[in-house]
Amino acid sequence: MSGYLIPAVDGVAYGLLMFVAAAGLVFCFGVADILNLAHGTLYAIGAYTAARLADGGWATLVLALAVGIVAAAGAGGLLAGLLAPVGRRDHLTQALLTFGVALAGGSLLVAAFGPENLPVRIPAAVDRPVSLLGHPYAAYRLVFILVAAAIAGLLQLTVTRTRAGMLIRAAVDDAEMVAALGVSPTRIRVGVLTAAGALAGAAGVLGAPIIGPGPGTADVVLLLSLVVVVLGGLGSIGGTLVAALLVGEIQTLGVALLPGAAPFLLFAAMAVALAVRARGLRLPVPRRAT
Amino acid sequence: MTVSPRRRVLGASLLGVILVVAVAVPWLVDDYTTALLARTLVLGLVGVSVALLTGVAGLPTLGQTAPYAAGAYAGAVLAVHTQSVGVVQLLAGAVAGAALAAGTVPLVVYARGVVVLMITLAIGELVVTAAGRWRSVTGGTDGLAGFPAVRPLWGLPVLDSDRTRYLYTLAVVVVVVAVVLLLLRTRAGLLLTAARDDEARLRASGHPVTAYLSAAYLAAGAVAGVAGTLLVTAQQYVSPADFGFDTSALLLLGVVIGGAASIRGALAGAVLVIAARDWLTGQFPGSAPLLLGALFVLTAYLFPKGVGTLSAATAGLFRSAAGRRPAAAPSGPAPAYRSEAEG
Amino acid sequence: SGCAGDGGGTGSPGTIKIGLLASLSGTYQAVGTEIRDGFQLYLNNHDGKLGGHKIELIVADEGNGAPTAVPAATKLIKQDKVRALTGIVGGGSVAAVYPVLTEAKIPFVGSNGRPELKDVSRVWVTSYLSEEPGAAIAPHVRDTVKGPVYAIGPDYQGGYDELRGFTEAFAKAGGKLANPDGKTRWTPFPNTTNFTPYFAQIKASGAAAVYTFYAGSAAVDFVKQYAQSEIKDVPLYAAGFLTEGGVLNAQGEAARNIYSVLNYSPDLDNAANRSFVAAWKANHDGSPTTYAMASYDAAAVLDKAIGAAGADPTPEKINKAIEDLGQIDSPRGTWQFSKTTHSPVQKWYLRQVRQDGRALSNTVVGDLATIGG
Amino acid sequence: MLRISGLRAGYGGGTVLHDVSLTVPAGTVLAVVGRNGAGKTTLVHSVAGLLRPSAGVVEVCETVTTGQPAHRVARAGVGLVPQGRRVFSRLTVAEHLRLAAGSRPRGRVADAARWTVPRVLELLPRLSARLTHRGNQLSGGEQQMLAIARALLIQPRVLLLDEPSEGLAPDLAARVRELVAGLAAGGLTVLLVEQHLPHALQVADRLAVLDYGRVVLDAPAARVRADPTPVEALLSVATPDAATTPSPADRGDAPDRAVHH
Amino acid sequence: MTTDLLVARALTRRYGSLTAVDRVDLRVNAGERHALIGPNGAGKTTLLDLVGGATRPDGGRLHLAGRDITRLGPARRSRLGIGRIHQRPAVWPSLTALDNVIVAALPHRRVGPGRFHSRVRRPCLALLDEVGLTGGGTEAAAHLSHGQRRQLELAMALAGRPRLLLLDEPAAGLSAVEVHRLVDLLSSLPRTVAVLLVEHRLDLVYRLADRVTVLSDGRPVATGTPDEIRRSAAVRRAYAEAVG
Ligand SMILES: Nc1ncnc2c1ncn2[C@@H]1O[C@H](COP(=O)(O)OP(=O)(O)OP(=O)(O)O)[C@@H](O)[C@H]1O
Ligand SMILES: Nc1ncnc2c1ncn2[C@@H]1O[C@H](COP(=O)(O)OP(=O)(O)OP(=O)(O)O)[C@@H](O)[C@H]1O
Ligand SMILES: [Mg+2]
Ligand SMILES: [Mg+2]
Repeated sequence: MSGYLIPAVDGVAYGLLMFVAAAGLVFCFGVADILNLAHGTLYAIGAYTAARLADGGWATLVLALAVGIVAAAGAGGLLAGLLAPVGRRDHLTQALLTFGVALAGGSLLVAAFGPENLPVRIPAAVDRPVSLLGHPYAAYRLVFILVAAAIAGLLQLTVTRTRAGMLIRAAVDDAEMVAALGVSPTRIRVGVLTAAGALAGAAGVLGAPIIGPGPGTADVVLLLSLVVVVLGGLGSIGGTLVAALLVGEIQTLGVALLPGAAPFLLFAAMAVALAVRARGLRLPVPRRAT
Repeated sequence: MTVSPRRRVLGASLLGVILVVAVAVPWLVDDYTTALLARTLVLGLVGVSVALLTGVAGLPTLGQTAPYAAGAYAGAVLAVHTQSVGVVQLLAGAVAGAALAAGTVPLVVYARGVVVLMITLAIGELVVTAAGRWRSVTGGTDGLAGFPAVRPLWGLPVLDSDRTRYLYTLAVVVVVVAVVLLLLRTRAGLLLTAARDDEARLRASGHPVTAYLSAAYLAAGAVAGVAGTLLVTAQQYVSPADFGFDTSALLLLGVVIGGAASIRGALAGAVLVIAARDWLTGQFPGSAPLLLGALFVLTAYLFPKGVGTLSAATAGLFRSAAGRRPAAAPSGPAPAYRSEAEG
Repeated sequence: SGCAGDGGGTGSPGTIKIGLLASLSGTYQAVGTEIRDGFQLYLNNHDGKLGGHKIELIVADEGNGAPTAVPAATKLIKQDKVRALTGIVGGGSVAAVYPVLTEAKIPFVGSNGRPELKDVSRVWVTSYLSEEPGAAIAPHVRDTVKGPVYAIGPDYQGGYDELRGFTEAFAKAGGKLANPDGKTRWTPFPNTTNFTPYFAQIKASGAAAVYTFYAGSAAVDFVKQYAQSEIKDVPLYAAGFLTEGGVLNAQGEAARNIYSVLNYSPDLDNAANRSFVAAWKANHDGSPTTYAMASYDAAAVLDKAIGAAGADPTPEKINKAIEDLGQIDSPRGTWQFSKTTHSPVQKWYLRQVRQDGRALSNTVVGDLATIGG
Repeated sequence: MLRISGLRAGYGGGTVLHDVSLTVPAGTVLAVVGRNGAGKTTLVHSVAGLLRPSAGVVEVCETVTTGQPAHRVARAGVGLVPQGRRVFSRLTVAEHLRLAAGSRPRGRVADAARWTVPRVLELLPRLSARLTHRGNQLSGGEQQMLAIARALLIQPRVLLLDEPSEGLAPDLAARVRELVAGLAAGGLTVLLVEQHLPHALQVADRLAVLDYGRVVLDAPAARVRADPTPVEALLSVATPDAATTPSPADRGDAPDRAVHH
Repeated sequence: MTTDLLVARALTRRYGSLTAVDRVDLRVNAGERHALIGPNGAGKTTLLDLVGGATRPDGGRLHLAGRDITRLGPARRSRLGIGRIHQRPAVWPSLTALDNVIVAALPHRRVGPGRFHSRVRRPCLALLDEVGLTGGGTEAAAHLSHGQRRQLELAMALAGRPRLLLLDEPAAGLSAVEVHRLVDLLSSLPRTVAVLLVEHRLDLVYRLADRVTVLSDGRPVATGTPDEIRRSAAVRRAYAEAVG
């Protein structure tokens, strides 16, 4: 029994890490409905920053966090600039553009930082195992319990309570009518992508010790984030948190319980969960054209 | 459905020219290019099946690699063990692709938009994983090679050169695409377009929409299956890497670039993207991703029309997945759908 | 003879085209660049000549695997009309390129991947067969570890081969696996980024040591997580790639003390290696890896073979000459091609990650068996 | 005030509006009537900046707004109640109101004339019972009320109303007409699209008839009220070169049957 | 009893704590013109949704010509003869107007390919004419104005040759001529078609309807002939309350 304890706890920590990694995508895709396939690349910017700047001290970690956030936010803003001149703003066009940026940006990052996985040094205080109910457990992973809670709370508040949050949701429904209220939809989009970049950059810096910078980082982060965001029901932050925890447990506890099925677990669970939910929504005919 | 006769004549003659050039190509270029083109055509055919779902039926897919793989392995197994006749292999591929689609229909047809994208992605990944582990049939991740040469029909000579393999591929692709186009000119195309536009309205008019979507999904599966079998012939080798996520992503983007609620656009787009990737990899070793990425960004600007046609049509569906109303056309007000799904 | 232009393409008289295919983008870019640089280093050290002929090296990008490798190889063979092909990181890519090679009857002197193939008459590799590292270290593990050993590896062909080599030889040597069902535990590849659930299983199995094979970022994740897990004190044995090249740098402290088996280590004490390492360090940061070394050797093989193939080295003649090569003097020590598998019969070394000056590095701590073929 | 001169606009190459010139002085209501597809919505959208006209000038309170994006036009003081409501489906009624009330248009509004959320809710009490409903959970009429409330709360100086009474119950529609008249009396400039001629005449100071994208009549409402026949004729008789909407077969007895009740 | 086409018994639909349609009993006879009026938010559209199958009831039963259709989906109901236009016109924007009508007609007219032109296409063109959209219907529906879309949807509903036509505010947004045409069209419908009409233009309601049901807060407060309804104090109260 206790053999499953550590995986179960780890599932939580890993799930929260994924939520943090996905936060930027939760914001721009889930909430603001802008499909950003360069999300993983924004994360990688943060992660590379951490590899370059953090040297094992707290000060440099904070510095890395600041620089990573600014750099990724800048990249997010740039992305918004790239998206702006395109007439149609549907998901497939966004996918085309942002995927192109991700491809090109990925090679630029590799050109700048080399094709190797880079080491990331964190303060010794957290870079060690701590005893968790008698089992040694990587202390740094527990950090994500706090970070995820902070990000989830912040996002939820922003989206539901602030004027900016209302504007973002309104722009998803009808950008023209938002404009008719005197707010420029372009500015909303730039704001969203910049904020999403900042979130991704922060996640990249903090997540670097676990999902470290390397040529494959962007893809891994993007894929897991997409899974989490879509499974979370697109837009609900609570739902995304639950989805992240679910994916975390599937990847740890599920693997521990059904090791033989491990390669199939995540995607099988995802396909079935999404299909069941879609069917559940569809049968009583969800949409009504009044 | 209404095209002026003059445009029709123009279109037909353009098509004729393209066909003539396509047939003449292997005599104009070297073997490398011929082999490349054959492979590219195959992927173009998968692109057609992607467009059939994404553009026409409004089910954006990242999972057509699944029936594609099924068709490929069906063809490969036949080729290795018993059958070297092309049509038999193609038929087997079509059946295998459709069968795989049939097995996954309930997962796909109730979902919409991005959710479909993720479900099909999962299906594709599961099939690739399974293919990598089912070594006795698929040869595992190292793949299968060394197939006896194919003969298109009983009594015809075997295809043992790049040129003949290309021509065979071309012939099959042309036939399949023609069949798809003809089918879409019937009411089927009309119904799928309507389903994509507003399926609740289609239901309210008495149409069994789910059945239509299932049929489209099966048909697309069969087309991808045929393409899979062709891949075995054109490439002489299959491995799970042929059906990976990169392939699905490139095909989807190719279809987007092609601007393809139109099948022909999708074929062109997919062919373009794959050819660009292969060509760039060959010409600029190491910089291909950078250039390809830049190419994607550029096409979005240079061909807003191509990208736009499909986007306009699918935008609505993408949104309806989350119970949102379709994007408002710049002019007219669009309906504000209510949704219980959100409640 | 009258067929000078036959396989020669359009190069200037006497120039020979050689194709090198390696991952210059994507996941395996690090390995791919090492392979390219190793070959280039040999060329640079030999005036750009192999066997007395000026060489035009045409490099193509293998990308992430078969789908990109095939068109790139097809270009090298059918358009550039190279006389021999070298490189290729992935076993899957080799398998995919193989039909094109066979059709064109071009010899292939690979420097890394090597899948199972039916007919290897034109296929040579200077690296090793995937089973060999495990087979080489198994008797040693059997002798030093007091208790059962847990075998774990990635769920793809390379993983199967690597781990099979170990488990079969280990069983033959009388060893016992700690895995509950006696079978290797496979982890999904490349999707596994979190290994902690497996560590819990290893803990539960009561293993006295672990044997594994990972490469690239999975190797980084595995080692870093291992070092903070509840089995951090269980000795870890691995095929050398776990701590080879750049991954060791990324693993840092976490890799300390890991044992690995490989056919090469930069600190090997022989003349060929000293000059190879020196030349390498003149152009690159850090030490050469086994990938670079194998590619360097591939160039050496071609050098000798082209030299032996006469004034007009056709692909056919080059292939024949490789067959007759005999001993090759290499940074890893001398080795020769096996007559049956066309891969090296070579010596294997036991290495441990230890402090070397300021950095950690793989230090040879003993010789293992000479096997191969 | 609102001045439109020589306006030409259309979609994707096709021209819908031809040389439309209209002036609405501050404190008055211009009612625009015209058959389906005549171009009324196109006109409203061109003024609001949702559609870029290909020629002509739109002037709002002495500022030229032609070609400006919609949010600039809105900030210049133009409020819009669009045809088809277009409320935000994921925002609750309360959020709609807060969002609109929080926008900062240029120019000052006297406090007495200021629209506040309580004042709007007093005008449209039905909405206060639906504050927590999202836009897509409202009935058609409720959505219409919300669209009106939203436009009022940005404190417009020029109000564009595209069939604001569509879907409203009769007494509520009457109340909206009172509101419009009251707003104009308070100095607002109102452009009202209204299909139902008697209703349009109730509140309008001037009446314009749009037909096939041209202003075919622009007259003081009082004159039309005195003799509606020419307008009624215009509204039912189609021009012969009709492309999409030719004349009905039964035009003879149309007007009075259709408009009286 | 045999003339009952549609019978709703205790039909109920709740949205959270709000009961939009509250135990409504409703009978529509074959060929009857039955109007449904009431203040905004009374539940009229919800009731039409329940009849058309777009939403499922939380309680009550629904019979069409004696057959229990409570559990059937909208497609089945349509094929049983329920046609509908929506409060917000719902058309297929990327199809031409004519194709919209053809698609709406298809499930109701099974014809071989050879007869398609005469059996489907031509009647559909005629329908477009009848509702006032001419020019061959070659315009994409996306390019139609609001009112034109409403006309188009009416043609689509008629193309299904329904036994029961559900009309949700068909006159809203129509100009004077079009309203007139609509009235003519509806009065000229054969008596094999029953109509359940939701409309705020009471002049039209009184002209067209055989019977009127008044809904308020989800409850039917009165049913009767137009004359009875016009005089009813309850009706006036229901409307007055809505205005507050
Ligand atoms: N998005 C569009 N693309 C192309 N043509 C359009 C578009 N929207 C409207 N039209 C055309 O422009 C003309 C005017 O449309 P508009 O919506 O302005 O009419 P309207 O007077 O508001 O009609 P209604 O009373 O029905 O609302 C119509 O003929 C219509 O077909
Ligand atoms: N999806 C929903 N979720 C919550 N409440 C809803 C939903 N749909 C409708 N309602 C509520 O149910 C009530 C009845 O709505 P319905 O659309 O049936 O009214 P209606 O009689 O058609 O009004 P109108 O004349 O304004 O169109 C309204 O108060 C509305 O707010
Ligand atoms: Mg209009
Ligand atoms: Mg209603």
